Amino acid sequence: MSESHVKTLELTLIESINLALNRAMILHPEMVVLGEDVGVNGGVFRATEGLRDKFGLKRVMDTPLAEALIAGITVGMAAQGLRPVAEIQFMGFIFAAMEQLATHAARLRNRTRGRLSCPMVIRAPYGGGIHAPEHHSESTEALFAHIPGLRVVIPSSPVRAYGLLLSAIESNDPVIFLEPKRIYRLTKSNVIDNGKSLPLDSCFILREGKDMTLVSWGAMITETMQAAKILASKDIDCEVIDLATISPFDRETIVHSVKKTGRCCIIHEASRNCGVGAEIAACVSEFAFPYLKAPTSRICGYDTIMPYFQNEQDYLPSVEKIVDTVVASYASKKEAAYANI
Amino acid sequence: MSESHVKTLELTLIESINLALNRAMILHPEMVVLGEDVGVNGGVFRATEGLRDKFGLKRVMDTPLAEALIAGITVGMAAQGLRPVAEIQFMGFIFAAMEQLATHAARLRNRTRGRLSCPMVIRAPYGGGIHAPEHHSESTEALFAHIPGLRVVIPSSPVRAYGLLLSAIESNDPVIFLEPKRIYRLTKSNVIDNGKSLPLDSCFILREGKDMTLVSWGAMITETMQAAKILASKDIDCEVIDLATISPFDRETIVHSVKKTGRCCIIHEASRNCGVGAEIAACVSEFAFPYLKAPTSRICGYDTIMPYFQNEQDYLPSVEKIVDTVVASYASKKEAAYANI
Amino acid sequence: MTTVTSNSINKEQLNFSISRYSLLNNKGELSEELPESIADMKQALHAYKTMVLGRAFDKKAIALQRTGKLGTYPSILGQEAISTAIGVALDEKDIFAPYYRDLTAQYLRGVSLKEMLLYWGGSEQGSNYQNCKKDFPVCIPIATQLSHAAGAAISLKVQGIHQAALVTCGDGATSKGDFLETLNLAGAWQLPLVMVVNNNQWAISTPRSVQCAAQTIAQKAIGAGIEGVVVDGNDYFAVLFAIKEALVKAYSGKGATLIEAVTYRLGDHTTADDADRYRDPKELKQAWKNEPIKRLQNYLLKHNLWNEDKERKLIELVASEINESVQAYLDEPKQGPESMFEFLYESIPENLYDQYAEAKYQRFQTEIDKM
Amino acid sequence: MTTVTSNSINKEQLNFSISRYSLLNNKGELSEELPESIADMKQALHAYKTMVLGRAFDKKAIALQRTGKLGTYPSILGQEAISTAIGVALDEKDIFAPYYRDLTAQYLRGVSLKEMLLYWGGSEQGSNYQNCKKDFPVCIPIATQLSHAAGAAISLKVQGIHQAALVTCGDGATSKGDFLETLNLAGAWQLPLVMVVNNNQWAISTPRSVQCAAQTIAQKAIGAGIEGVVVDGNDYFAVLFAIKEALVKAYSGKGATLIEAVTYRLGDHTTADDADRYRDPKELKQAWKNEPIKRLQNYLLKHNLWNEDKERKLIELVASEINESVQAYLDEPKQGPESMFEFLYESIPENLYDQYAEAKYQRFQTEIDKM
Ligand SMILES: Cc1ncc(C[n+]2csc(CCOP(=O)(O)OP(=O)(O)O)c2C)c(N)n1
Ligand SMILES: Cc1ncc(C[n+]2csc(CCOP(=O)(O)OP(=O)(O)O)c2C)c(N)n1
Ligand SMILES: [Mg+2]
Ligand SMILES: [Mg+2]
Repeated sequence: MSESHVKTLELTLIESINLALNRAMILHPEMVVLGEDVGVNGGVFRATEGLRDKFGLKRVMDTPLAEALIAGITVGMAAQGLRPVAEIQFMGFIFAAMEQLATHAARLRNRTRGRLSCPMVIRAPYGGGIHAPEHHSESTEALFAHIPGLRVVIPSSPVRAYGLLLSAIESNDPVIFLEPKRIYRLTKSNVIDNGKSLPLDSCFILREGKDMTLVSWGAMITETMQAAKILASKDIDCEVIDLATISPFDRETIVHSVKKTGRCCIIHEASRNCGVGAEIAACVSEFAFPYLKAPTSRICGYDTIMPYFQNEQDYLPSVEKIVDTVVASYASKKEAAYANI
Repeated sequence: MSESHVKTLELTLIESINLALNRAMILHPEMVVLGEDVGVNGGVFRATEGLRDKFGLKRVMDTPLAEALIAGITVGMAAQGLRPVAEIQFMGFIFAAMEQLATHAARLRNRTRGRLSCPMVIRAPYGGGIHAPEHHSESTEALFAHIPGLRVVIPSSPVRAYGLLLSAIESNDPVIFLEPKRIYRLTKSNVIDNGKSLPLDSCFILREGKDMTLVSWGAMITETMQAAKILASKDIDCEVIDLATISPFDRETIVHSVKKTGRCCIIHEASRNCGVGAEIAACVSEFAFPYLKAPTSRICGYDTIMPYFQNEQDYLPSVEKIVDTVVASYASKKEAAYANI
Repeated sequence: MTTVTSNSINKEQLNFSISRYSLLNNKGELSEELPESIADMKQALHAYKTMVLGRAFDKKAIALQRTGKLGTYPSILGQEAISTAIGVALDEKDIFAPYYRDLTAQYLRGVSLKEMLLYWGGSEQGSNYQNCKKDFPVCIPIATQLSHAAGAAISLKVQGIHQAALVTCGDGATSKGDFLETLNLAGAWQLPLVMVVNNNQWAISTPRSVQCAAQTIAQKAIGAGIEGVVVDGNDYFAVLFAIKEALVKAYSGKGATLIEAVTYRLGDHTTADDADRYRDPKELKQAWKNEPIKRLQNYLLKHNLWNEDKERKLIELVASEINESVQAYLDEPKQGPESMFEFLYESIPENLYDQYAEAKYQRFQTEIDKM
Repeated sequence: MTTVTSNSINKEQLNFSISRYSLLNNKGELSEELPESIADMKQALHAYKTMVLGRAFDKKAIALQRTGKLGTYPSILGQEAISTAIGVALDEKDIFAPYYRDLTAQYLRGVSLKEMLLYWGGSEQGSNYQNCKKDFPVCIPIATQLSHAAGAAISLKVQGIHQAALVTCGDGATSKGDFLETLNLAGAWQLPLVMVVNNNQWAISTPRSVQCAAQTIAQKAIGAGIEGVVVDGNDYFAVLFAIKEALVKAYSGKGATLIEAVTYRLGDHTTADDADRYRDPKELKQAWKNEPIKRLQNYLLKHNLWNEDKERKLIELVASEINESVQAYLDEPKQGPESMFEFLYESIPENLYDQYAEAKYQRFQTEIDKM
């Protein structure tokens, strides 16, 4: 693309998703978009708005209401020359697609020793905070992260959404691309429509710091950054890492950071038990143990069902909770341990 | 039951499952059994053998081939006065049932504020090592452990299989009961058919020790116990804990043990990334940090797809690997850390 | 089974059929006399009143949503006859598994308007029905309620109870595996189950034609070996008749029925939707002509069972019942954070105690702040 | 559409049909002349030979399993005609999505016996087909292959390629949501897709009657608005004709077909099964009378296209091909542990390097030990 055609636009996260889809449709003639209501309606969040008019019926397909089918035909198309990008309307409805994703999307390459593969993306809005009915506020990224063969990616800003969605589409591996709907329209930032993708094996250091490593992703990056600011005013200098590629993840950068700060705190919206935070905490303990000055803590959604919206704020980790936990963790001394060694 | 009727039998794990099902059918007239081939055929592993003859067509139902349906009708039956125990033929085929399990079984009680509930059990053989075709060797307990509202239980001996299955059936919560098929017929032990259930919130200390806590479950308990024996001969005295109730789990006993030994190693067959081992490692780090003399290590299946059976032994953690890891971990000094504190 | 020649070889034809009918036209005229089973005029009047109430509540709910006092709400506009007929037809001891456009059926089953407001207002308390304790709550994951109803029907059968389970879903739902798995089981096990499809022509923006190439949805019953029926879903009497027949069949152990009730969604999919983006306004205008309430009203007027005066009074009564319910809903205190833990398991597992305590403390903090 | 009176009100009947046919009886006699499209006798001979090979391979595979040289294996005994007709009918450029009883179709597509042995012998190498690179591998999770084939058909349609996708499954598979979701889509999108059901009367121990109350499986097509056909699955010519018609229809953009091929599973479900536990031996004995190979042989003998001498030679040739393949399979070295990582992602992610290295080291250790 000639540089003169590159436009810079001030966009929300959802608009940058739309922009990336547009760009990818141009770059990849084999790409198709499919899902419930993605055509004329442009998706219930408008992620696919305008695509049908621009690229036609054959490349933008409204499917029947059947998530297992959507995932299954996506696998079939991906194996046979197309590059499908399917939308699951809400992550809470992705369960019916699990069999296809776990037993086929994740495995076709391995099963055929590379003969067939699944260059496909499953996009789904995820997470709470938008006052939606039941099942519209889930964060179950850990379920997909535990399935070898899948990639799980979550952007946390318009710029990263653009670059990561492009790379997800370009990847020849199946990617579960989860969009934090709470921040779909929260802020705008400048996105350069240059078709450049971001790496799928790196996390992003959003703020450098020396006292404590905060690892988060998705919408919780907002609260995490706010907390980091407040903590700075309390003389706790936090390094904030956006995990972004949830699986496979960039262990090295995190471990490196914790080796520097000696402390780590993971913040995510999903339930704590067997969440992705557990994996990071376990890795930190395995790979940075001698450097740890305090136990790694996790600030997560409770191990409960995401409540209906009257109570969803009670469930979601707050800035205050992050600040309090970090302060407590920072104050905790390691000395207690010495006696027992 | 009068004590005079209590029989003691020498049984394999699968036989004790069958015994528990028989006993529970007698104890609970509202209990029914359903699944693919559970009737005349008695299940492909014979877990339900004889039940149909004894309890009739109405209480032992062969279903059509549809896992989502099996889970869905199980929810419906459980909500309306029955106590269904459904079999999913192999855990690799449970994915189609995920939507019903995650969005309904786990939630019906919470959703109706206790008005309706799901006293149900989903039984499934799981794990590798029996030379089976693809999808017949999965260990995906972590996926269910991450879903609040479900209970996940895994027995590792005939006696515990009997007692835990009874308690799973008696529980008014939905229980995913995973049976380690590799040890279905490995050994026999004395099972007392007294109808007594085991608690669903306790792990089992299978061996006491002072140097290192080994946490495992399911079939891997076999290798873990063998390793503990070898390690004892190398003067490393291991405490072996069978997690058994995978979620919610008995954190206290584990943390207590690690506080005593100062070291923890978790052994499981499932892939490492976001596996249940990560949760335990994270908890150990959170709750026993000052007592830790070495990083908590995890000995797991690789983060790959369970290979076809020619290579399954390459995937499964071996006794040797457990021994080597524990020895290395035991030798690792904490001193390195001091410099950085 | 006739033998005909097609292409170059002899093929035997296997024939199947479903039935279709309506009774009441837009003018309120019957095509034939009402069968006795549905000729009770007190019942018809009650149904009419319920439909009027349903529509008024619907309007109010949308208004509440627009002013931030309710969450996303799915309008039942134009589809009142189906759900009302269900509510009228069902026996108290039958088990109902509704979908999210079953306001009037649920109301007739005893779910209070306040409970419904609580539900759409984001509180789990809304599904803790006080008056129909065994009915299933509203089901959000499309089509998954069908197998619950089948489970309920199995439960009845196993326990030897001669009642039925009735379940509803939309036309879009018929594309999802659960619908067909359940249909198939209903046939194979001859379940006392009635499946009613509200075919309102749309699944959000997806028209009926995109869901399925079959002429009718009812014909899916053929593949399961059960009876399929198409009725005019804006014809209260036809729907009621179909459901009553299906229930009688179920009670007597003769198995399941699939009923397709053809109607039209006159509103947006939900308050979060804007149907103008995808729907031809002409189609909408046309559809208004067939709407069910006016039609039943015409019938009642024609038979001197109703008049303007009664209508005026009804509207007043309805308004006051709705207003009272809205007030009760708005007055209902929000549940405490600890409620997240209290219905999760039968009792709170030990390793959740610390989180539970934290949530309780959270509540305490909020209350302190309020002081 | 006729109008009949049922119960107390007038109901219009909507009628639908599917067709059923057979051509060849057990004695090898045709009920009518073979249509031109399938009258090629060279092809029929080739099909016969393939079926004989299939049955011999099947026997060998079971023997290998019994002696610990193969894993669980699903016998195709008695079902050879269906899969063979598929292999004969398909064009090289069509896309085939098989299930696990498609030995002969896969063989005709170019999958080698060695590859099949590797597959059932527990090696992923068995699905790395050298000769039909776009075909899907055998699919284990029941019915999930159907939507892959639909995806392939969409891919053909989007790319404007006038070929078809063909997919198979068993009778049990037709109860699973995927089957019906795919069938429905095939109709709605008029896909170039042929769905062939091997109705062998059993799903492990579950008889056809427990799966579904419908008279035929083919009638499930009615609910999706597509054509449904029942053929005698032990009649090679009938199956071939049905598939060829369906393919021509698909090539010309006229949509999908569901073909139910009625046969009988003469063996156990797999080598892990014991059908004596649940199957009436009389039923089995009866079913043997209809088996497909003898039937086609009778036809060929009757038309002097085959004789005892040729049969003897064929059996020898087949045995030697099978033995060679078995040897090649047994000689194939086991993959190294590191192979687990090599096809997982397009390239090995950085955070798996340590595990990959460990697996490589594991291999090294094993090789050292072998020295
Ligand atoms: C499994 C699942 N997928 C997607 C959705 C999102 N969704 C809610 S309603 C709806 C359309 C339903 O259409 P239909 O079944 O015709 O019912 P209607 O709303 O028209 O009454 C969709 C796609 C959902 N709730 N559940
Ligand atoms: C989703 C799923 N559930 C269960 C199984 C276990 N299983 C393997 S074959 C089979 C029966 C299949 O019957 P059918 O579809 O009639 O095919 P057939 O084996 O008779 O050819 C079952 C239940 C499976 N492979 N996949
Ligand atoms: Mg609809
Ligand atoms: Mg079969």
